[in-house]
Amino acid sequence: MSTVLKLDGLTKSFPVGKRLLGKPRGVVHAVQPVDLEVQQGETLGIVGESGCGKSTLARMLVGLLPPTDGSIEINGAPLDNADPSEFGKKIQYVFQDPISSLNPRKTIRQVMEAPLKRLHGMNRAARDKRIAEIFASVNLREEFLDRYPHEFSGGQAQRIGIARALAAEASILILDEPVSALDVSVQAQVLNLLADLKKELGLTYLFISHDLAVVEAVSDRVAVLYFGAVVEVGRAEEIFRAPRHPYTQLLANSAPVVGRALTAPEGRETELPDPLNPPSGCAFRARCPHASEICAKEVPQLSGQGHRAACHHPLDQSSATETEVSSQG
Amino acid sequence: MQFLSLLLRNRLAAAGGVVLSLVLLLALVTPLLPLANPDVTDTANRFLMPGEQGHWLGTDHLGRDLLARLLHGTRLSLAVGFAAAFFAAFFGAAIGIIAGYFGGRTDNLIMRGVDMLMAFPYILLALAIVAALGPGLTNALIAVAAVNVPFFARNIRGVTVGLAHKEFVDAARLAGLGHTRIILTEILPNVIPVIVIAMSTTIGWMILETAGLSFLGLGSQPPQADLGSMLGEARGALITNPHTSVVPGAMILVIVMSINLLGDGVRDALDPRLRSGALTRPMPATRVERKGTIPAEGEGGAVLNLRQLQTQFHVKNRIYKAVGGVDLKVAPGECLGVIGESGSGKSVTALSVMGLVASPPGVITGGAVYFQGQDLVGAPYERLRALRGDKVAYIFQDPLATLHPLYKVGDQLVEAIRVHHPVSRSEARARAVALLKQVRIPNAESRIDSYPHEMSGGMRQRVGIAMALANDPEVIIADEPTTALDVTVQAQILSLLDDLRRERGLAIIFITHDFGVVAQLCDRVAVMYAGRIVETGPTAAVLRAPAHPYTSRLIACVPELGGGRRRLEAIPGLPPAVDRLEPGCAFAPRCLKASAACREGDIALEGPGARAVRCIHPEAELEEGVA
Amino acid sequence: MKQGILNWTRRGVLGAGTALGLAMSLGLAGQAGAQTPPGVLIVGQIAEPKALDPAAVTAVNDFRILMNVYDGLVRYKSGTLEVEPALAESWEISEDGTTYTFKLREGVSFHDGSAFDAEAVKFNFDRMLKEDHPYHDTGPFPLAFFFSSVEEVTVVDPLTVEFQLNAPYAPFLSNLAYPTGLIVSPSAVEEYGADYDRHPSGTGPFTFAEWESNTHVILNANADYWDGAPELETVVFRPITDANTRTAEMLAGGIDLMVEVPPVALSEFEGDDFTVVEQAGPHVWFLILNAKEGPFAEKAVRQAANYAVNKTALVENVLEGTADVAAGPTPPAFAWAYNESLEPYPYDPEKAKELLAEAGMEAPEVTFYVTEGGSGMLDPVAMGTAIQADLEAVGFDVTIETYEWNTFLGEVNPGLEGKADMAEMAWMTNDPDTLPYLALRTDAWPDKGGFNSGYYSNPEVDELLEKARVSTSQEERASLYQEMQAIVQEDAPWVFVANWKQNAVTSSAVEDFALEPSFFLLLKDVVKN
Amino acid sequence: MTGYILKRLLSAVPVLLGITVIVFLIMAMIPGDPALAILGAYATPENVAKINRDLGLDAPLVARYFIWLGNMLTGDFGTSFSLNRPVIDEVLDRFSATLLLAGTSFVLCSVLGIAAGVISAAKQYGWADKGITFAVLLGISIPSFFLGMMMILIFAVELRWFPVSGMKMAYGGGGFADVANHLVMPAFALAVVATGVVARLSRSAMLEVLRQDFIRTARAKGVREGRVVWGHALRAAMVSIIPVLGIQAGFVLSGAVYIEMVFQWPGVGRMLVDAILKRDILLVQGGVVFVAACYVLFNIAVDVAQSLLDPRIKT
Repeated sequence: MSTVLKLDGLTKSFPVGKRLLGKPRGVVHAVQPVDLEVQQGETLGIVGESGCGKSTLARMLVGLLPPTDGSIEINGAPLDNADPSEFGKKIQYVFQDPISSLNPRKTIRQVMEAPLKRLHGMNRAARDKRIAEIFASVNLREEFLDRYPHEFSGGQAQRIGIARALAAEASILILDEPVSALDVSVQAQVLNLLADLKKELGLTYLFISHDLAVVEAVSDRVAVLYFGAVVEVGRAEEIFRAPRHPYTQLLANSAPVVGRALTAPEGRETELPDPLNPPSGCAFRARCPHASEICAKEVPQLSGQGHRAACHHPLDQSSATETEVSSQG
Repeated sequence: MQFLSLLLRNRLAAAGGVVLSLVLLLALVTPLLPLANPDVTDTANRFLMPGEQGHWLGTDHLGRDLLARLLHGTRLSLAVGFAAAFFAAFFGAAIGIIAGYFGGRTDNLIMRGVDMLMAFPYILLALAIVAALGPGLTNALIAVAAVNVPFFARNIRGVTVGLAHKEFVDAARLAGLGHTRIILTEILPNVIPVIVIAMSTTIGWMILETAGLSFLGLGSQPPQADLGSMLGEARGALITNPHTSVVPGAMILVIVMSINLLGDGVRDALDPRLRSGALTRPMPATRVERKGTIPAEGEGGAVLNLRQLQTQFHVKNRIYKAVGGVDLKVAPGECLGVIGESGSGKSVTALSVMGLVASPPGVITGGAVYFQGQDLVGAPYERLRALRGDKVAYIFQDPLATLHPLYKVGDQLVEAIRVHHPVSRSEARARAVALLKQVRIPNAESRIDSYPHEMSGGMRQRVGIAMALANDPEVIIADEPTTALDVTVQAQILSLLDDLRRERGLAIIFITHDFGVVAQLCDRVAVMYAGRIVETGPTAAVLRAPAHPYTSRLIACVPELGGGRRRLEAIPGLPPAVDRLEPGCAFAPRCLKASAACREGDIALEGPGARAVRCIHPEAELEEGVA
Repeated sequence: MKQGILNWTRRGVLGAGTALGLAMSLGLAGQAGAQTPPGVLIVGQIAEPKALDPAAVTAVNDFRILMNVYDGLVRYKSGTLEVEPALAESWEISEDGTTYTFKLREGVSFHDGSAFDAEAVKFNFDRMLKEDHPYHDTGPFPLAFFFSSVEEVTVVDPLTVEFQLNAPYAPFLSNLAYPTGLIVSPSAVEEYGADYDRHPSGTGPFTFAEWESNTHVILNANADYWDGAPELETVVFRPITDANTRTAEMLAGGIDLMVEVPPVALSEFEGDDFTVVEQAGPHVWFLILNAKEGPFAEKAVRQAANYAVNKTALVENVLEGTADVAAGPTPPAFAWAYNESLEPYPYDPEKAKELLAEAGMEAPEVTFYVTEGGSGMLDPVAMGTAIQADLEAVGFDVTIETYEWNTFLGEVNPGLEGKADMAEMAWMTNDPDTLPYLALRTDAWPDKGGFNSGYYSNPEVDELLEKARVSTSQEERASLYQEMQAIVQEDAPWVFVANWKQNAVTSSAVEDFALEPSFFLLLKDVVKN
Repeated sequence: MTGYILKRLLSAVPVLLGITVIVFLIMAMIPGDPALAILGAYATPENVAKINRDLGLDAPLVARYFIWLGNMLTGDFGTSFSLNRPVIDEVLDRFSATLLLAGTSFVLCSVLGIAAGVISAAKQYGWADKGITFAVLLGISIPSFFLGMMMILIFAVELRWFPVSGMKMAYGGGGFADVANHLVMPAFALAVVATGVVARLSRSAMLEVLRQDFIRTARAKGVREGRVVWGHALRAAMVSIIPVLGIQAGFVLSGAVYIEMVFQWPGVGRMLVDAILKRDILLVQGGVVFVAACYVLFNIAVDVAQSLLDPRIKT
């Protein structure tokens, strides 16, 4: 197993209140320095609530947003998005909203042909053959090729989106909430398809979602994002069963689960910190039942082996999710 | 083709199109028609009335045949109007697309320039341009086109900015397309309809503007005349010989009006929202067209009792049976969960109760809704209104969209109270603060003056709940109230609702697609599929031993936390379209147990006690569940 | 019959507008059309005056007001273009024609109370002519060159003033009668400086009361006028630039008197409610022909053009009889200098074709400058279009280029060479000398600062004009001018088209109104009931 | 809010400077010599040169621009040669007349247009909607100058309900009733097109808003339909109507040129047309800059109104 994707101190900040001249009024750190490694053939799940920076991270990975700082390495080579036709062959993206990621004025064939033509310079016959192969692999009928996007259901459109990503023959796919717009019965279809493809083609996935159960079900490892920073990374089966970061625990306790009684897992300040005016130290401390003085002073760093958490007071490995956190902390 | 048929279906647009084609045809064949020479003067026979001496429309101040001049003038006016619109659209679109696509400094620079040009009342700019270039039709054309460029540029830029951030543009970039190619193949095809709409709705205006410049004597030069200069020349004889003014004036009116009619038609046909009939205004209450007998309420005890409720959407020739005969009831203090995938009809059922299904296209076509024993379907609007928000309150899904963005949340609460109770503003406000406190909004006194956008999603939904509680309702219908929220927030909202209903003895109908939520909150659950309830019963019993294959397979699809990495169950196929429902069980095509009998007749929802299932081959024998 | 149909269409329009009318009648159905009180005359002017300082203005429109506020040393005798005493009771001209001595009227004072005397006269001319005069900067005085021959104005005694000319200059007296020679109050100029043009003070029959920009100029009667108090109490001049609106106002009773009635509207004023007044004036409407190059370099072609244009049809139909056919370069209004024996070129398209054939011209191409309007231009676009049609009928190939008046002047005055073959033009002058001297002499070619834009040149004509200018005898001048007219008509440097008969309409409440050949509007004796 | 207004005012400065440059350049491009216009038929080369010297037109272009701009900043817009009057006096006189006309029309078109649009949307596909839609279509299709001409013919000359032209009676007029009486026809003729545009836009904005979820919320609260339409929906629709009103103000100002011609209203539009034709450069420049500046200010006011209406706009 080799590292195919390596993020080193990847950071993104947006200036706020731009002026015509001079400096902007403020800066929002959408993504704090993030270090992650993804191994060949692995699925890394990234989970977090809205506004935690997961989409920003994803867009940086595929070169749609330039990072403010840090580096991205693919197969050991730094990512260079100067030439879109080279770049597209390395890494591809599957969008959250399957319909709006397809140009409403183009037939599916035109959509599918673009990467084949631009990235691989195939001639017409080769393209037709390749499209047929890809469509077969994602269980789509070839008669769909001459239709327009609005004629498809969400699940079908998402398969088309996956097919397009496959056409580029990149080995890394960034899946940005690929099933959150789909109904559960269809969601399972798509997730299973993704799993099959990965096995067949030896792909590496970065799977981004807000749905803990889905992430857990598809991922080898999971990274939990909070306020633009990775607060915990660990094996999928461990991370929610035995979270080390209080935030991960909060997430796990919040997910509605059949058979668990309804409780408000949290009664304190529930809102995310103000991104324009971030708190000192740990961003979670205002919501954290274990917060202490040091939490306000120092930003905790990821620590530990394998299962790592960025917390000054990590939870005991043995404490299970069933341990309810007192709401008044 | 679809575009043409849509266009033709619009009768007014078609009429406009016919008139315009006639005018265009006339203009095209004008040189071939046996008309008098439009420029030959005959000063002795000036100002002849229509019909005199073979001049169908009479003659002008130099004795020239008005009909000939009118047709030749029409040719000119049309040519100039179309040309001006084309050039304005072309350059405006080019500028707009470049500014909108590249954004940043390019955009800033271009748009400042456009702002500058738009800061002039356009006529001044046009006049100045004509003055600088000299009078003449070509120069008038240039001026009219030039002053309209900024309008197009701004319009197209706005559209392009929206498109440039669309995901399919990102996708194209990832597919290896460069900027030029993206603009040409991704942006342009999507902008062209907008350009066409803008053009079709401005050509008439352009013709008016050119006519205006000609009217001022800055356009066409004699003896040639467009309609504007004809009107300008005729103005001198307005009082003595009004027909010379009326003829070109009426022609301008006819042309511009037919162009506008057609333009509206083009816009309607091209605008996807209009195409889907989405721009129709929902009426205050859903239309009711009940056929057949009205089912009786049956046994009492329920505060709200839906009997055989049917709601359909009538879109053009299609009938979507969104709700196909639903029976539901909820007793005081009870929480009923209604679960289903999108398109299953769960929200429509909820909205039908108080006649809130958008209509058109929604129609309640059958069944009854008994509230405290009285049927609300077809009740007078005023009765419905009096109950809405008072006895029966709603909580909706996306609190950002469902709160009025321009009113402070306090005002919205106060309104909800005062609509039903004649209390003073200050009293209502005090009550609003109390409500906000009840839903555990911190600093309620200051939060009351916030606007919805100043609050987080969770806070907004609390306001939504407070609003539903404002008049101490008997029933709350919550339509996916937590779907748009993050899990941590969802958990809080659910626990709040649970507390409230226990404190107040509220009846709640809770619509959701999430089994976890139903399991935690609801006493009973009803599972919907394709507009009908396929299974119902006490929540615990149904979840433990689902009877309908759909229920059981759906539960299996949902990944549960803590299971680690695994393969998920999936249901093959797609939910059926409710406008083409086959007889029999709607789930049959996806069901592993389906037999021929499943596809035959109607299958009843039956079962012992509180449990019932609509299936010939249930997964398990039903046992009477405990509510 | 025609009248019947006409009324019918008007009804038709009326009917079509009824729906609109119902909507409108919700508004203020007002008391419009209320008659103005007796003694108050409302005049529909063609434009807002530029200034009420006679030395500063050039437009007939402004003269119409000024002539009622000011007097000059001399004035035109009513109904003629011959001078008679006004503020000067009498004058003498020296033998050599260079010294004019005026005896001034006694006991006249300006409206501001200051006295009119020889000092005031000197002040007026020095202000215009001397760059070092303290009030020279209250100008500019565009027509000061009317008096460019004046070398010095000397006050002999309070009631005697002497003008010393640098050369004999026959038109001097008639220039004095022109509005540029009207006398303003020196004390008012001293008081208001550059603002004098909005605070006029003269000696005339009416005193200035109020000028509200773009709305009206109001004059009140000067009860102490030396020539008898006027009949009217008040005159209101309303600028209504658009002829059509002016007509509508006249019909609707909003004004009592309108000038420059558009020819097409004249038929509206038949009947008892209105009186149409006409007066031929020193105006000539012609086409400048480019005699230097192109088809019109040939005299025969120029004559062909004169034969080809149906002038009778133009004046009777296009201009609805508001003009007479012109015979030559001098209008008949200068009765003493007019050559009665000249007959206009007849309308003879056959002759025109013959002449063209003789000259070997087949379908000569002609570029024709037409203006959109301008002082004295008499519906130039319609005229130009009709002329174009006439010329094309005999074989010319005419292209019209239309210009706004000032642009037009900018194109035409520097000469037509290289640009055009023909241009519309009209002149109104106060002396038979002016037009031919400025526009027909060889020394008046554009490059020499004149207005001979068609490059006509005939040494005989040059000589006749120079001679007439320095002669002090009207008889001698008359015969020189008459000879000149005959030669010019034969040479046909222009197409002579029309002499304008100025018109005005008054409501039936107005009496004793007459137009002057000078085109001035004199309201002293007008009565309004 | 004050800060926001200040910021907007500041951002208008470069726009205004740009406007002065555009106007100046266009006027410099216009052929024809103002001296000719002053001198008319008596324009000899010497006279022309002298007048040009007097008017300062012999200086180089850039110098002339800065002299003009500098003077203007001190409030000196120069003197109109064709009117012999300080430009600023004339412009202020004329502009106040235009303001009365255009302002009345603007109020008319806003009130009538929005009301028609709201009614039309609320009664979608009903008779009121059809009637309004047709009237609106007619309104936006008729050339305002033609409408004005017909109105004069019918209501002034034939019926004598209203005066033909001008802003007040030439003698003894000027009172409120008199001016109002003169204002009816031109204000109406001018408002027609804009009313149509506003009504169309209000209708579609209302239809858009009436489908929004928050309207359903209001109905679910039991709010009366009248208040739903004229309160909740209209208020939200105003967010998209107000910018159009801003644009319409420009259209009304432009349309005023024709209406002022037809009705001889002593307004700034007619003045500018005359001034352009007469090559009265200073008058054109001053007038255009003044009008444009007022229009820019008006648009800032529109933006401020918008931000007051819509709290989501960051101020």
